[in-house]
Amino acid sequence: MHDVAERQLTFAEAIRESLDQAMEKDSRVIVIGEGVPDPKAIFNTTAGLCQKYGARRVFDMPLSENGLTGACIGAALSGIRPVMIHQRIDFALLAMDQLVNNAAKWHYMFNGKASVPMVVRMIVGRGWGQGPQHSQSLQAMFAMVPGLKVVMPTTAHDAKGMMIAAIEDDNPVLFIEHRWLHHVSDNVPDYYYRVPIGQARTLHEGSDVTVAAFSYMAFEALIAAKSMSMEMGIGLDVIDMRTVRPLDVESVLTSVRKTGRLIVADTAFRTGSIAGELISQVVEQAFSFLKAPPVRIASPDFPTPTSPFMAEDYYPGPQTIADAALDLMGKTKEADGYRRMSAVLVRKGPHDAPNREFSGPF
Amino acid sequence: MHDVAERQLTFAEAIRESLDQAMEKDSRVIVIGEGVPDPKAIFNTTAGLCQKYGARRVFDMPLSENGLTGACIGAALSGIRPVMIHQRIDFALLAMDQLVNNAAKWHYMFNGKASVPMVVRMIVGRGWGQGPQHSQSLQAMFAMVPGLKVVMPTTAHDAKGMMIAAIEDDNPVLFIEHRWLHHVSDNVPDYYYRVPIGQARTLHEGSDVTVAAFSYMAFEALIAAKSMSMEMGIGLDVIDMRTVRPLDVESVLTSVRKTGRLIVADTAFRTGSIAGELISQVVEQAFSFLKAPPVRIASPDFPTPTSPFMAEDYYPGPQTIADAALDLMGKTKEADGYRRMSAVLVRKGPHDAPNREFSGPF
Amino acid sequence: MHDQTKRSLFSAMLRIRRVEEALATRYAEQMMRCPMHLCIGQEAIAVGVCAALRKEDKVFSNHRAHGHYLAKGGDLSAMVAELYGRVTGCCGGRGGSMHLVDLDVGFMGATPIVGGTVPLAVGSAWAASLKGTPDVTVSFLGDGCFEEGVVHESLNFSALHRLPIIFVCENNDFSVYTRRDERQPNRPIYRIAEAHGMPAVAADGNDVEMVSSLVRTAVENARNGRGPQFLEFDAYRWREHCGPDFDDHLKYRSVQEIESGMNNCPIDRYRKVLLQSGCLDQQACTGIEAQIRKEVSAAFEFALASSKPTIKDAWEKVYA
Amino acid sequence: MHDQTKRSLFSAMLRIRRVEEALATRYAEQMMRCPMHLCIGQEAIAVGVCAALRKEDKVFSNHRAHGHYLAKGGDLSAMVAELYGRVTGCCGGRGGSMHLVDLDVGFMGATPIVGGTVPLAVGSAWAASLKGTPDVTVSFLGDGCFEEGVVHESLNFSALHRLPIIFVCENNDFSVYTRRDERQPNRPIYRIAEAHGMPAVAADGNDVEMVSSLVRTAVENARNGRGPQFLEFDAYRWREHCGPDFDDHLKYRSVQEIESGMNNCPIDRYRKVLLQSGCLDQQACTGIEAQIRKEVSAAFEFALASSKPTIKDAWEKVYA
Ligand SMILES: Cc1ncc(C[n+]2csc(CCOP(=O)(O)OP(=O)(O)O)c2C)c(N)n1
Ligand SMILES: Cc1ncc(C[n+]2csc(CCOP(=O)(O)OP(=O)(O)O)c2C)c(N)n1
Ligand SMILES: [Mg+2]
Ligand SMILES: [Mg+2]
Repeated sequence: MHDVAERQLTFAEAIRESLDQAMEKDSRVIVIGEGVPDPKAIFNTTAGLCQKYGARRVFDMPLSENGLTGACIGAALSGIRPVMIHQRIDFALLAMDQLVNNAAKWHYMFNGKASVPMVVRMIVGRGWGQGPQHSQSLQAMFAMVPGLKVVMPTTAHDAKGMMIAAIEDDNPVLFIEHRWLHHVSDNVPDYYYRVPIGQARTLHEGSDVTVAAFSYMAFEALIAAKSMSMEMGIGLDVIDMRTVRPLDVESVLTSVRKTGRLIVADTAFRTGSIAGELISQVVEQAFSFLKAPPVRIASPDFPTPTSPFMAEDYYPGPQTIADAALDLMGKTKEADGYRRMSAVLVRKGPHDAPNREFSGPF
Repeated sequence: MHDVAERQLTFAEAIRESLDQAMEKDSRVIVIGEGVPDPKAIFNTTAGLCQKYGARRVFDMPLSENGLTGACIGAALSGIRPVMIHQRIDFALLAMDQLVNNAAKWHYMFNGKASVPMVVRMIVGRGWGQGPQHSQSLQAMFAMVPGLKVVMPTTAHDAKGMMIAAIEDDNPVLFIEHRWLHHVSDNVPDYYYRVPIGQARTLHEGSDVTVAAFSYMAFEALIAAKSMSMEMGIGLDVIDMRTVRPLDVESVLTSVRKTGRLIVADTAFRTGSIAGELISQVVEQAFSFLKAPPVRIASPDFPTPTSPFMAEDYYPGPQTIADAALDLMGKTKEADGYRRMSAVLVRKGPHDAPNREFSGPF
Repeated sequence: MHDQTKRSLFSAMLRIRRVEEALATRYAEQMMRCPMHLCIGQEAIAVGVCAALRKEDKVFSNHRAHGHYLAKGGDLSAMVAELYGRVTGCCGGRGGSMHLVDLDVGFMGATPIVGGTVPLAVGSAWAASLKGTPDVTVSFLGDGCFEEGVVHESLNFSALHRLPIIFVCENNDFSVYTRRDERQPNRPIYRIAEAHGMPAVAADGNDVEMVSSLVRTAVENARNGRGPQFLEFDAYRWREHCGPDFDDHLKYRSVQEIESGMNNCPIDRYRKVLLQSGCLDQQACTGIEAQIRKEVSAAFEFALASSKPTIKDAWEKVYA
Repeated sequence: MHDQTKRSLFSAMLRIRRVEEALATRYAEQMMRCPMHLCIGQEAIAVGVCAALRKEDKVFSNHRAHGHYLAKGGDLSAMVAELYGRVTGCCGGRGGSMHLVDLDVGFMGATPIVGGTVPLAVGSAWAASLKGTPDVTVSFLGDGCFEEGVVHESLNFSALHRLPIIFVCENNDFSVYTRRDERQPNRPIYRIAEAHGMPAVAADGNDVEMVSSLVRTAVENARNGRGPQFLEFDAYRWREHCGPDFDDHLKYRSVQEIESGMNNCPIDRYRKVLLQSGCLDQQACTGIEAQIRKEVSAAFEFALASSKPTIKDAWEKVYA
């Protein structure tokens, strides 16, 4: 699908390799975060870095999210290129002031005299009772801020390439990782490469319905697309958005001009999600191509409950996407192949742990 | 237009009166914020309260936005009803953690056993070089959080009634005030009354184009509507949204079903604004009624520059709204009355100080 | 201290230990599907503190909440049911281990954002002072909290307004796997509180009587308008940061360290003292164990027999 | 201290005073359309501190930045042009008074969120330590900052890593119109820094030589790997918190207090000392005044002759 490379890495391994190669290439790159050099090494994404690059470049960090974000900004202004890590994106709420008031605006406020080349990795939790304070998908909150870039790669290939692009970028880039993608593997070249920020990518081609999806929802959409195509002969055009700011609306428009139908699938709470923003932009620009109102698929508008019995039906999945696509096409559940498809889509493992049935490659 | 009452108060006076009456009525209500009892009294909106209710109920506050938000939450859990004030909404970024992780979720997380009845007043700055860190319109950032309510009244009448409703509400209510509305007056009854949270209100009736507007943009839309109607015979249906969460989509849908054309005018940065959310919801539900793609009017996607020469064309105004409405109707600037209307709409005073030409009542 | 008081300090600690051991054992069944932070080894602080409180006094806690909840009198069955995600759980299943509450006994809530409940505790004390009630509030906080700005803001505000609050720092020297000296400069924690203008004491958190008597004084001070009080207690976390197991294999702390931590077991120490003084005998010990065992299995039975919520329940109570 | 050094301390203070007086006078013309916080009365701190720094050393400042900027060697014309919102302003007009920058002289930036630049200064010192350069960083912060959690986080991190930073607290007892005793408990500010594990000193901020010599020692310590240093200086803000005027009429502070504050004028005091010691005579004084006057009017002329940006410029440089 992309660079020919037979090597398979998981998303987590790809992240680790990207950090390793970026640190090797550029001695200004440092990595800091709570637990970075500890035995669990941020879900193994920082394993070995401290041993290799030393404690002066690979840091643990006090529990001071706002202060350390500020310190990273100050270091970035002074020629360092920090990669900061939050094990849960929810902790970054403590750092909103520094991210929004300083990181996003410094370059602008000071007329371009200085810039803030830093990456903030933020991991979105899910499953096993993460609960209300440990599983929010806050991308829209950051993506509304001019001056920030926000990426959410889905594949291991993109995780590596976008991490490298993010580290090389002279702006603050928020790098949001969905925890349930960490184990998914893909072809990942072993060399140093970039995947540009701001470009979506088609994961599955089809001419019936456009599914523009973010992060883990792109993974779910791909599963839906494969089954729909196989069992029902329906073609989903699955666009992995990859970047949340700037949004690659152009790619979605191109697809919508072909299909006339749009689903946007996001990992966040429905209201105020970036899905709404994307739908709005598409409608503003391709109104006349739409055969039906666009559909948004997202989490319901309440905090994530901990109990597995409540969380079970909390997250939309491939079936939700497939059903929405059928709806958009005016088809019913009586349609040919629907039962077969649903039988394939049904989750076999526990609903609150990552799906191991499909674990790549893309 | 509403309750018959000849008395005129400014928005700022109406806020003051609402606090006064709420404190009088309910001894659990307290007011706290940086500068609350100082000689400037938060743009005079807290004047005299400390004298009347004493230093045990009307507080100054250390510069500790997150900590004091937490303290207010804790007090609210314990039977106090705090009204907390930030002179600039930008400072509330420091309190995102407490607002999002605790205030918004406490009632939910603990299965409804406790609730957080608090109001957070946050003032949006504009003009006179407020600059990048003192003039953000962050409503969408809060409005995307389930568990929070967010209001943005436009008229003095609603400011009072919604403040009272907010104080009586058992949930955390963020009360966002646009600084440039503070001097605008309206008929404000002298008694204690509520304006319900979550209901929009029509400020001007028309059947050509729906303008759903937030806060100061509703004020601007009203000016546009009056001139358009007078000079061009074009009817704008101006809906003052009043509440940002929950959005009163129903009122907008009703209007759009009549006009078939929608403008959403917001005070925020364009991308990720609540305007996008509203457009998306309207499209999802009233697609077939729309004669043209909806239009969003908002601030450009860069921080607010300080220099008056740059800020001059930063903010959209009545002319922007009128032009968009014409566009939607397929009319050009050659249309009858356009020049007369534009002549009326042209700002006479300095662009970076509030418009004193129209100062109410609504 | 009365013998009866001593015995209840002892059995309260033992009860927490046995509850958590049972949780640890049954966690492997994967029916308690939520992160869980055990306080095994740190029981003396929870028990010593809560023994000095009245039922009306308030407690706020954090991710490591079981001990605080139980010591304050929280309903055991509702806690176990909460871990099993059942409707009878103290949060109806919405919270799991990291979110406990029992308002009937003044346990106001526990949440896992580090430092997150500290200002809420201050607000609770503030409310008491505004309302003129005699209640004090306790904020349990780990050594990690002193890196979070909000905690300093909380100390400042409570000292400024002389609020009736007692901050209880459980210093177990770790935040997850990171030792304190990688997160904080070499200075005592209690000095921070002192600098914020409140009396502060540091002591051994494995001595339940000492904990309790220091807290008793602090509570008296706080209740009598002498403002916030600060107590720092050393402690040792025996098991992994999060989860039911021991974690020697991770090697972030030495076996010697773990052993010496466990040798300082607050329960064993106190049992020995009480046996020696005759306040307790072997038979009484057996009785207490049996009694706890019964209570614990009843709680698990209750939990497992309770009904399961559905997504329908989850739609409720977003707003009050 | 050399006579020449003394004279430059004096004229640096006087220059800041005269610049700000000119700003205050011309502010009424409403052509500087941005909020402005004058440091009149507090000049000794800015000057004393920056005199102890090298050009390569870094400074971060806050909303009350004019003095820091000028003392560090910031370009006067670019500052005045910035207040007039012109393209030649140090931020091209994007910032106004509350956002100053002059990277050529190590003035890294000033912004108005209270405490907002403090962690950035720490990051700058961290960078120096990572890169192995000998630069130190100064963070200017007001008494209000000690209520902001992020400042404590900054103190903690810099002490932990022994970073080459000097925190300079300008304690003018006020945040806007609120006195410190309504915001902080009754305890000295420098003790907070001490508790965070760094040497801390409090002294009179109206004595420019004392300021400078204390800072000189602190800089030497910081530069030589002895970690962060903390200095608290008393000061008095003469004029209103924000804006060009005096504010006696607001009555939040007594006329006596204002008078005694003004009687302690760091410039008058120092002039007297220098005249007495013969380091300065009346003629030299006049010469300095004249020189400053010339420079100031040139700066205003430059600003007013500079071209005005437009919205087109505003679209640029959102991203690097
Ligand atoms: C704001 C925030 N940052 C990080 C975390 C992740 N985290 C959970 S518990 C914990 C350790 C806290 O250490 P301490 O306060 O000493 O409590 P202990 O676990 O030792 O009882 C951390 C870092 C969190 N929950 N919240
Ligand atoms: C986070 C934040 N809260 C509040 C304000 C409003 N504000 C601007 S300056 C100021 C006073 C700060 O006092 P201090 O730090 O002592 O500096 P001083 O003005 O006395 O020089 C305040 C409260 C702000 N700019 N930022
Ligand atoms: Mg700890
Ligand atoms: Mg001050």
